[in-house]
Amino acid sequence: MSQAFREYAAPVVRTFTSIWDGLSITLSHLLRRPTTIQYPDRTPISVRDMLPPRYRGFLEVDAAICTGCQACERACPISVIAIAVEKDPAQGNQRVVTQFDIDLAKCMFCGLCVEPCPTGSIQHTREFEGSQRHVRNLVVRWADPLKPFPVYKVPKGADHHPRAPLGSLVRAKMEWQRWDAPAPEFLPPEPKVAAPAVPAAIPAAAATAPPAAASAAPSTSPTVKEEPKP
Amino acid sequence: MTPQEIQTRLRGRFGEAVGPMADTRRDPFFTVGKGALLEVAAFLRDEPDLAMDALEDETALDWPQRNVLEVVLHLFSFTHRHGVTVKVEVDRAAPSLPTLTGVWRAAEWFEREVYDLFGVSFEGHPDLRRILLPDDWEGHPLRKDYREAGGWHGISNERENPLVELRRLDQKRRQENLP
Amino acid sequence: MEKLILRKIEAGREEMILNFGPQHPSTHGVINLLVETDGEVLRRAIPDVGYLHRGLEKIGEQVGYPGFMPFTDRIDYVAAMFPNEGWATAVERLLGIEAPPRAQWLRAISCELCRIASHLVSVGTMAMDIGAFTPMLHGIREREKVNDLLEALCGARLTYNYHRIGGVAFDLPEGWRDECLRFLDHFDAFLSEFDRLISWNELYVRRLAGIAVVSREQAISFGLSGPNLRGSGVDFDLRRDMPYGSWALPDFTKAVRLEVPVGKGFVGKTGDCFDRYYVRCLEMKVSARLVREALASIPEGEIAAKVPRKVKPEPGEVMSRIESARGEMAFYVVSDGTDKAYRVRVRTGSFTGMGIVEELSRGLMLADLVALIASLDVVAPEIDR
Amino acid sequence: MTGQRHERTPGARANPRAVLLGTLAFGLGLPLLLFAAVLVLSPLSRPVMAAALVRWLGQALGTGWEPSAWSATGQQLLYGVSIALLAVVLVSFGAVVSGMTVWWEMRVSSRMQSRVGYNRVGAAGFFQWVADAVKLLFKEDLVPADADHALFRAAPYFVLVGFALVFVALPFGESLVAADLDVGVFYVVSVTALVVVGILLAGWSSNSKWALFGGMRSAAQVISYEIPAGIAILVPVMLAGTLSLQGIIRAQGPWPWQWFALATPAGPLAFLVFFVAQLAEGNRTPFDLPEAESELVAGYLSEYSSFRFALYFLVEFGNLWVMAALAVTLFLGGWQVPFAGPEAFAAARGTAVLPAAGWWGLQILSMGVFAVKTLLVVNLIVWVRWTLPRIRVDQMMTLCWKYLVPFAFAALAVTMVWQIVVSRAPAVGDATGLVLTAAALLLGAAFLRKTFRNVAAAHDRVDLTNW
Repeated sequence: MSQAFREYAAPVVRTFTSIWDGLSITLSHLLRRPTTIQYPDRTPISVRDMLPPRYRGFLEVDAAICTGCQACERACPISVIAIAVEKDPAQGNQRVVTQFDIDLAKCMFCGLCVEPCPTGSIQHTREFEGSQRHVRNLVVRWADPLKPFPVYKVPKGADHHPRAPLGSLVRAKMEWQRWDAPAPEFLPPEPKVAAPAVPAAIPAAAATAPPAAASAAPSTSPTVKEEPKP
Repeated sequence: MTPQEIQTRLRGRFGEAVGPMADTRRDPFFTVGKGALLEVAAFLRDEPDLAMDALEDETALDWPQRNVLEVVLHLFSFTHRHGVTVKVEVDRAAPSLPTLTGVWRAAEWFEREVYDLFGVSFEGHPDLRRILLPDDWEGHPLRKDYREAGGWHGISNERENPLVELRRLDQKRRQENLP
Repeated sequence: MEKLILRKIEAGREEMILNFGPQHPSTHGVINLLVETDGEVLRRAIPDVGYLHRGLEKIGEQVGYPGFMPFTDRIDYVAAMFPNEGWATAVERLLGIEAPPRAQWLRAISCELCRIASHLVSVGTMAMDIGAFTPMLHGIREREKVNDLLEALCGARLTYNYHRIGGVAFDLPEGWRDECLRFLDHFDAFLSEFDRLISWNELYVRRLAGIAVVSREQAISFGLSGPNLRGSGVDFDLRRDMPYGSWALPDFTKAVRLEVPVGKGFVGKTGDCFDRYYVRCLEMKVSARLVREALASIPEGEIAAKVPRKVKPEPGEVMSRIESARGEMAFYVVSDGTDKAYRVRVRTGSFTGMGIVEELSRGLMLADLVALIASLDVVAPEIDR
Repeated sequence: MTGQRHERTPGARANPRAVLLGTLAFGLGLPLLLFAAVLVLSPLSRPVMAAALVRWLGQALGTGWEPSAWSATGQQLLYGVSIALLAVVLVSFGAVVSGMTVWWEMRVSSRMQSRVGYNRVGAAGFFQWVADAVKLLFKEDLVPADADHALFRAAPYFVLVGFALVFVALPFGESLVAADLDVGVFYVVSVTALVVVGILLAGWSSNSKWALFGGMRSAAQVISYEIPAGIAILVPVMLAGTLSLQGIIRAQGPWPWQWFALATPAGPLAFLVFFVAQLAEGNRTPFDLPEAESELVAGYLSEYSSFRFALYFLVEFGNLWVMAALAVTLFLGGWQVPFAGPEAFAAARGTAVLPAAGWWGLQILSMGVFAVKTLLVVNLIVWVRWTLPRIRVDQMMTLCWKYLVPFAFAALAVTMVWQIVVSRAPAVGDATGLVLTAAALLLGAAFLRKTFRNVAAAHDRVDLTNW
């Protein structure tokens, strides 16, 4: 009997004591200061300055110290960076960078491109606000194709490379561009090239691949950039 | 027991159905004949000094050159804290294998995944259907010869690459700019 | 889906079929459960996963060894440090190199912090799924503090990409150790407050005790791992029983004391939802102490080993297991001697965790199913990869 | 783009002082206006008073109106107009209280969760509820294609009517009640049951499985919990010897030891049972099973949108006031003002048909007492919601039938015995009240102490800034 009563009564007691505890904790939080930071307009300092220095925000390239080595382009696992280096006959075959584009829409802010840079030209900044109406406008262009910049020649024995204040360049670019700027008009697509033929030795693939695959051009596929393995 | 000892033990019991230890400088493994797989699995699980009570992982490897699919089993014993890697080779054209669901329940989902991504069909599996991909997906993506179909039900998986497009645009503009 | 329902259910019965997901508040990501119910009582729940399948294993065959590191973040983005560590240790074993001690320490510290962050989400969402919203936000609040620390360490709050093949990307920043210790002091107080707020709340306990009991044998057979396995009373932790990385260093294991909390039927039966839940609560406490001890004993030195510019392991294969927040995370990597992996396979705790749901769901009530999924701490990206 | 966005926001922001003043004017003004309307209209809607008012107005304006000389139709019309006015005021009061409760609940809950909560629309985000209501009004009114259209559309009105009708008998002050029904308690219990009809209809007619689950759960829950609630209500009814809500309040006194919750040994138990049952009937956590978000997505509300959804929302939060007001009426002394017994009211009223100014002052006092008590109970309900998890369907039933119903019966039996004891020895009654009150105060003090210790244990301090 007493056992049965205990089984009946014990939960009631536990319910009261535990609810008592819980209520007192929630009340104590009512009396404490909330931890929320009210982004973006009610912070004591701008959110950008509250971020730690290692924050991986928008990539920034200081063209003045870019050696055009393309190490960052190779390091990027998803081909977000496109660099084109040419020899400019007008400048005595000086190597110039005609294209240095970073597609921030696709960038995953992993930081792998920063690590191999020999001069610290490409860096993550603490900039992170850059909404654009058109996704094409999220490509940040660090080289002007009409006025390509010459590559930086590392002075012998230099271990320090003067760099513009981190973030100033990308911020200038972001502020210069209106958020609803018109998107660049791309050229009409080139006539589609036939997809590389499926190796004939493997009949299973031909059976599984639908006919649409044959005509699709793989050249602009976003993640896969290399040729299929034999 | 080390994998080598386990292999020796199995060899003593099943003879030629159990292959030799692979010559590798990394993690060792050995192969088991497809016909003996179920018996070997039950033996591995039930023998007290082996007691492989857990199927840690089951996956597959595609070797188009050898024209085989290897189904890889990673076994582990919580009793003895030892493990072993067992591989079974199946024909690439019509891959099939008896299911291990009856031995380790974890095999149910692992085998569904192998079926989904490699196309190995497991005989006797209670619920063999695609697990990660849609039911009407065509092909088995982790096979080396898999080609993307370019979309699914009219949903394209391609998008313009602005970097490429910008480069084309640049080239045109520079040509126009040239005298 | 129609086909599936028809195949699974015999004709002439009057059960109701519910699509529990893929957009449902308590499926923890995009998971669908086909639920067959008789009123409130479940006949069974059939998980239908794959909505978040991104083909990461296929990507792993195509991006090269170092380039796959940021993708591993996406395998389990609630605890991204673990796939980082798993991939790094796997490739290191494939290459036959070892990270220097300081890097190992940093890995352990970052991973244990990440384990705290991940478990905070787990226990918080558990409370939320049971209907208490406040503890969840308290958990998220503390997680944000951990994220602040990790952000200061590696620059990102969610997809850390901190570990590298052969070491880690950054050393501790200035003043970080003090920040971290301050957090840990506060965190111990938080844990006891959290326990009193929700863990031992009678209504909460009654919702979890004795629900969806996984026996020891069942847990092993279904391949459960990590806290789910330990919740069923199996005293097994890869960090202790199959040491990897820092846990294989005698200096490290001497400096820190790893306790492995095991479920023992805290309120109901061993292996019920509460055991799985409370094991996580206890693990947070252990992890906090581990971080403290590791910080106190961290050696000076390099943070990265010498790794060839082009990572090209010899042909061979490794199976590298680590103890992730969601159980055993194993990277099975096969190399064919090129700079790209021949096969990358990620075995995750959530995948096997989800595999047991159908078995356990029989006879539960609808509300228990929510508790079961939350107690298994499955995360959709980790199931689907 | 970054810079421009930042420039736009401050430009659009109004002067904070003006916002604060505007919010205060609206936030205090609107409820005060409604309270004033209730204060004026509820006594004056009686036929005699209405006639006296018209007569007084006639004298003041020199038109010489004399309602008693009017035809029967004219008199009925006068009564009808005054009642209709009062009804409009009461429903508006319900809506406004509901909206403000939403705001308050969100603010309180967010602080409990270390968040800031509403803070953008008006000072402290006060106008958020207005904004939400307006937004909901502009949403598309969706009816699922396969729903039962007529029932789907009708369901919200059942809910709304069940909610609004309670205000007929709900007192606000000494003489401030639309109709002091002799069967007040019975009436309130009956009309609140209409709400569950609406919820069940909503669940069924939506033709959604989630909604059906919610509807069924709600029906099971509300009907079950009517029983312990009903038995617990019998305790004050028996002590007061009347079913009239005003009568029950008059039977209590202004001081805590005179309240039914603390005046008898079974009082706390009956109050507790009643409170828990009310939570269940109002679908509040831990009994929010019908709309359990993590289980049923939104329960019976799943398919509703726009104004229909707003109606449910209004009733859900307006119900807080009803629940709290009932608890205050039955157990916590209602509007009883200290040092102002019935004789004080009678004396202040004077002998004229229209009461004197002092009487109106006393009415305002009684209304203030009632409103403050009710708001405190509302806060308690809110506080409980943001602390507790939800219970399961079977536990909900277990709790009702195995615990609350026996407890309620026990309270009832103890009260019966108690009444006999007190009739023999009245001193025991007073002593019990004092002892229980002292115990309640001690518990409260212990609770506060624990709360401050909790703050200290988390290495934090009391800080009420950042609103």
